[in-house]
Amino acid sequence: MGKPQKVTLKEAVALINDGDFLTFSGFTIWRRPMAFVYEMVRQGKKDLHLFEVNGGTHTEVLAGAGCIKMWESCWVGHELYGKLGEAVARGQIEGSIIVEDYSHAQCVARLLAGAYGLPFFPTALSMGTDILNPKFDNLKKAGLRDGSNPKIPMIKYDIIQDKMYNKGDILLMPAANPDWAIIYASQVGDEGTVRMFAQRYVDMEAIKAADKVIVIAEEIVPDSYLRQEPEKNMATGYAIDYVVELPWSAHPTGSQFYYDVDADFIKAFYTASKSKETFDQWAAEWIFGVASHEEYIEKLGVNRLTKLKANSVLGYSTAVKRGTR
Amino acid sequence: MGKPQKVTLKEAVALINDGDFLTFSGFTIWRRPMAFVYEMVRQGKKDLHLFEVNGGTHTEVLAGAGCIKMWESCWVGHELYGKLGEAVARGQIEGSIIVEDYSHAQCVARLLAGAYGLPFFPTALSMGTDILNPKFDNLKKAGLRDGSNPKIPMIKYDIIQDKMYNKGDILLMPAANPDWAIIYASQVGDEGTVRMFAQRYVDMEAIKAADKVIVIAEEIVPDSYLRQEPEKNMATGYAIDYVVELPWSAHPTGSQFYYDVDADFIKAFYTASKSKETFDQWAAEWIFGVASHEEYIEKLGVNRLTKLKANSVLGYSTAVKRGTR
Amino acid sequence: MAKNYATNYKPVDLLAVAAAREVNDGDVVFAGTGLPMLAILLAQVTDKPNAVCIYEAGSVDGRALDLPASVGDSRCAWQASIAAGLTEAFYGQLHCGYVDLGFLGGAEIDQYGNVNTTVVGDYSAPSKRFTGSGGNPDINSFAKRTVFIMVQEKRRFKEHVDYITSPGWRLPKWPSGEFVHRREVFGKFAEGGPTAVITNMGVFRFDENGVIYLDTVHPGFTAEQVKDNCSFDLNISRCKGETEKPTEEEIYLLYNRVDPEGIFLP
Amino acid sequence: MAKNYATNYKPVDLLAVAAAREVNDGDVVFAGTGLPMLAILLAQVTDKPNAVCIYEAGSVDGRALDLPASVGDSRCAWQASIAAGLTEAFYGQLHCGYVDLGFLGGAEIDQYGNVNTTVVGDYSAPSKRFTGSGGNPDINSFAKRTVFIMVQEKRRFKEHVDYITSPGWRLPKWPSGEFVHRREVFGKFAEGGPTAVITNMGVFRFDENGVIYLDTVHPGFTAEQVKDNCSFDLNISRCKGETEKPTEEEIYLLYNRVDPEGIFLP
Repeated sequence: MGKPQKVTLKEAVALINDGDFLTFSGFTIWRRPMAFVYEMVRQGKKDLHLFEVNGGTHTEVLAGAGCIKMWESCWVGHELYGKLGEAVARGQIEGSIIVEDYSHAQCVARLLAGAYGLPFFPTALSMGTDILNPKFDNLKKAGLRDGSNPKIPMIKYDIIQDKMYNKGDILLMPAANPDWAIIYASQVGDEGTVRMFAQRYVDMEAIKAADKVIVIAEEIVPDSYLRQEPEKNMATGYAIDYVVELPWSAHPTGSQFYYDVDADFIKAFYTASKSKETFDQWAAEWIFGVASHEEYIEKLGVNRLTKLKANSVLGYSTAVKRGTR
Repeated sequence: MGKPQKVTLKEAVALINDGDFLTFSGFTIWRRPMAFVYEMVRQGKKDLHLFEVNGGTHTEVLAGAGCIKMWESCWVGHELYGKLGEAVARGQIEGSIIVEDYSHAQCVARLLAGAYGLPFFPTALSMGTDILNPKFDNLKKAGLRDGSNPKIPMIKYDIIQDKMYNKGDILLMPAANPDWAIIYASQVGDEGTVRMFAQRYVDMEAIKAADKVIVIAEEIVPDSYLRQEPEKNMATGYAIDYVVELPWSAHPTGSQFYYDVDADFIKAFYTASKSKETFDQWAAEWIFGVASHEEYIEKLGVNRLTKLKANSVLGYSTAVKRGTR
Repeated sequence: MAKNYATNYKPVDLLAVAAAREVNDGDVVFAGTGLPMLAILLAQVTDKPNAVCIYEAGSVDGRALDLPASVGDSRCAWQASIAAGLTEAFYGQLHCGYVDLGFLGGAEIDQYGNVNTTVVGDYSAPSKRFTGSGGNPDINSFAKRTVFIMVQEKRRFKEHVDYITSPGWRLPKWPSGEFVHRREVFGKFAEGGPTAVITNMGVFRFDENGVIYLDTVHPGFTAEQVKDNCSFDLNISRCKGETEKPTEEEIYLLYNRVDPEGIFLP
Repeated sequence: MAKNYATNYKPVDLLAVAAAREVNDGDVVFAGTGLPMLAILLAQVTDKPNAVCIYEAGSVDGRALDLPASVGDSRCAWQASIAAGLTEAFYGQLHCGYVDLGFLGGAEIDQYGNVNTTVVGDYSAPSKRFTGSGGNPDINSFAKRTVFIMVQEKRRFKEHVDYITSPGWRLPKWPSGEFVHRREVFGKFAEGGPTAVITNMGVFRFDENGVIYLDTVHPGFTAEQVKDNCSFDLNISRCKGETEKPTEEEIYLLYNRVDPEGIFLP
């Protein structure tokens, strides 16, 4: 299957077609491939179909820029720095985004099924909720469960009885197998071995579930170094198709042991995201106002980034003021 | 749920009742809780029901000593040091052991279902084989699938059609939730955090799937040390019920970074295992001929054990002669 | 020894302290960001040193030096027993049955403990979209006990929530949608459910029929005032008095050990 | 450049070399203990440097300094890209669809490539029990190609194997047990199947109907001799000549780089 190909950010983003089905690495406001997301907006991608175990700041950038047509997930927001996903909410209310709600663990079940090559994964979590209300199946209402799109399951979920131990009803959640996983990774080896620091989230599952994988790495390091502790790695080179080396590419989300979340940046974005007009102003400055990721980080400036830099022992910044005291 | 209780080997083994349903850590001839198995034979446990993702030398010790009534698994042998599981084979042929065959990955599916609290796990592996032949369902033939034993699923497997993506038939494998997981661990923290070296096998799944867990640790170390790299750990203290600290307790199987497989010992055991008479002679010497694990390792002697000791960088012995050259 | 109760504290302090008191020593607690995190951390530094915390991003029993701002924060992994991912948190821990207590929030709740964190209005044409379910219904499905921490408002304590995000005691059983007792939905898979709701006005529990009632009322409020802040007819007949106040020590620990930076506390 | 063929080699050497030639550069190979391991390692040190090996105990792309004696051996994890467990190997790699080639052994085989590693005789009252399936049928289910390495004996190449442990090209579809083509059993889940069988006498492949035929015969044997060592009527009409001999370099690497300790080689 071979080793990943090194490409530039612009080349990598150019591989994505309008209408493609995508998923991303990270968790809420952590380890999101932000540089890639900005470049997708710059390149004007549209009609994207996202499956996300959870959403975050990157989702809101894409939603605000009008790139998303379908969003299957369970949550979007900016944690402490912006409680709601305003742009997704606007899209759902206006009808420009088809939202399909699952629970968080049901989303994990879907991605895990995809990662393991299974058509579904069983779960007894979040039964008895309106997530399962047949009237609320938005993809079905849009006529998209007829089997014509091989990436959309013909049923939102199934319920079967446990015949093994007679424990009762249990759900089967359909696999999610996106066309692309767009992964921000802490370290990628020169042969493609992938390592993330701190919690693993569902990055490994996203890599396996997708047909093609693009990794944006904070650093490319010798594979032989990563292979000294193979139990810490989460994917091997043949699981990755393209690699871009791009420092600070998760900003403003955090990357453990590299830099902390840029809370002020996200708060400002959240405020801007509350209307189309203010979003567009923000995008004019931070996405279209810079031609490249290099210009973006130059605009942020050395002092801002230095303050975010993680303490090398703790893995997070001790310089940022986080609370009110 | 609390932290594990420290007990002696004899106390730990005394917790097991005749007829209990057990699984073990390790893989073929690696990281097997041999000291525990020997002590079970000494204490005369019988009618044991085993679920094993794969069997090994420990299985053969229990089978030879007449401790096993039911064995659900996919493989038993001693790798290069004894090709067949002679005692299990004898038990199956004579009818003293009910053997229920699955494939290796089907066994993983069963344990993983158990670990995740699921009644079954889907798999498309090993369809179309005689493993699924209804005539060969030995537990059913023995009348044991009537639901009266809550640890025996009412069906050996199920086949359902994929309604999500129309990929065809797929198997559902019933969960395995043994009464006990008997785990040999490389290191256990003083609060019960468990770490294994090199490959993880299915030890984590065994710990989660079982109702109660006994860990025999090569070493007890400070939890704070193991917590410096939590991504390397596989279980937390509340998942473990009892801990025994017992060096060399996996002998003659190998424990990566502590000691290598004692090939000569296993070869001699394998030869002995070929008949009831020679097995009994071997057991008279190596199980009943020693009163304790301490006597057993004393009998092995310092030089034998020193030769098996792992090189601290490589993780295996460079002193043992392994091949013919 | 008589407890030294605080004379000066904020409503949020009482919420955190009342929630911390729901923890039993040795509990495995699955907590979300914010007040739930303060509650479990306060419990650990007071009299439940053996309580253990799981966060859904994948860390188990972390011992953060600095308060995490989110469950995905690397601070959660400091001195953790395990740092894995969501599959481990939701399936290896929660679905596996290890979790004793879930600490959750919610935007709306009904008298059966059904919680909404998804939309206001008709789901097909909502007037407002919240963040979505997150792990709220998952944790509430399998934790042996669940405690919700919420703001008390008439529009939030509703006869019927607009969308059942998180399962209470009486629920639709799909595909029919017939309302049944929770046990008919979860069969032998899970036995838990909402056990308490803590607001800025009182502590609520659920009776034998899974109906909410007022258990204690916070100092400074009356049971009737709480009832007035519910859209449904709240049972206040079982109210056993005033919620125990925070102690000076609890307030001290909350502001000096748990959240000295003022991340969730004012 | 003309190849420098070895003039002196043992039957087992040819088996390992012939098997190594089944590997394509870049293949992800799932291999068992013994000859399969020698074959993939020899392929890597000759002309398939980008072939990658998975072992079922959980290591991916290990670069053992010393030949592992088993797939559970810690030697497998040396400089591996991933060292996880069986769930990763079987579900995260194999069922996920990454595996190009499976290298397996077997005790008995039939003309459709069904392999038995379980029992001799009637399963309900066997005369001999082998080790059991292990991962053999799993790897053979999902690998895009499977190569079996076996001993050639009349009693091992059978019309019908006593027990179908590992799935060939015509198989029982359960629950009915009707014999059908492999694709009717595996649907859209997997498209592979046995592609070659390598014995001490020849190399076999499978025709359009999934029936085995002799592809090449090893030096020193005739096609008729191979046929005589099968219980079924072996198709030798497609035999295209002699199996390519090992080169001096291959033999050198096999004995000096792959298995210098003589673990699997004599």
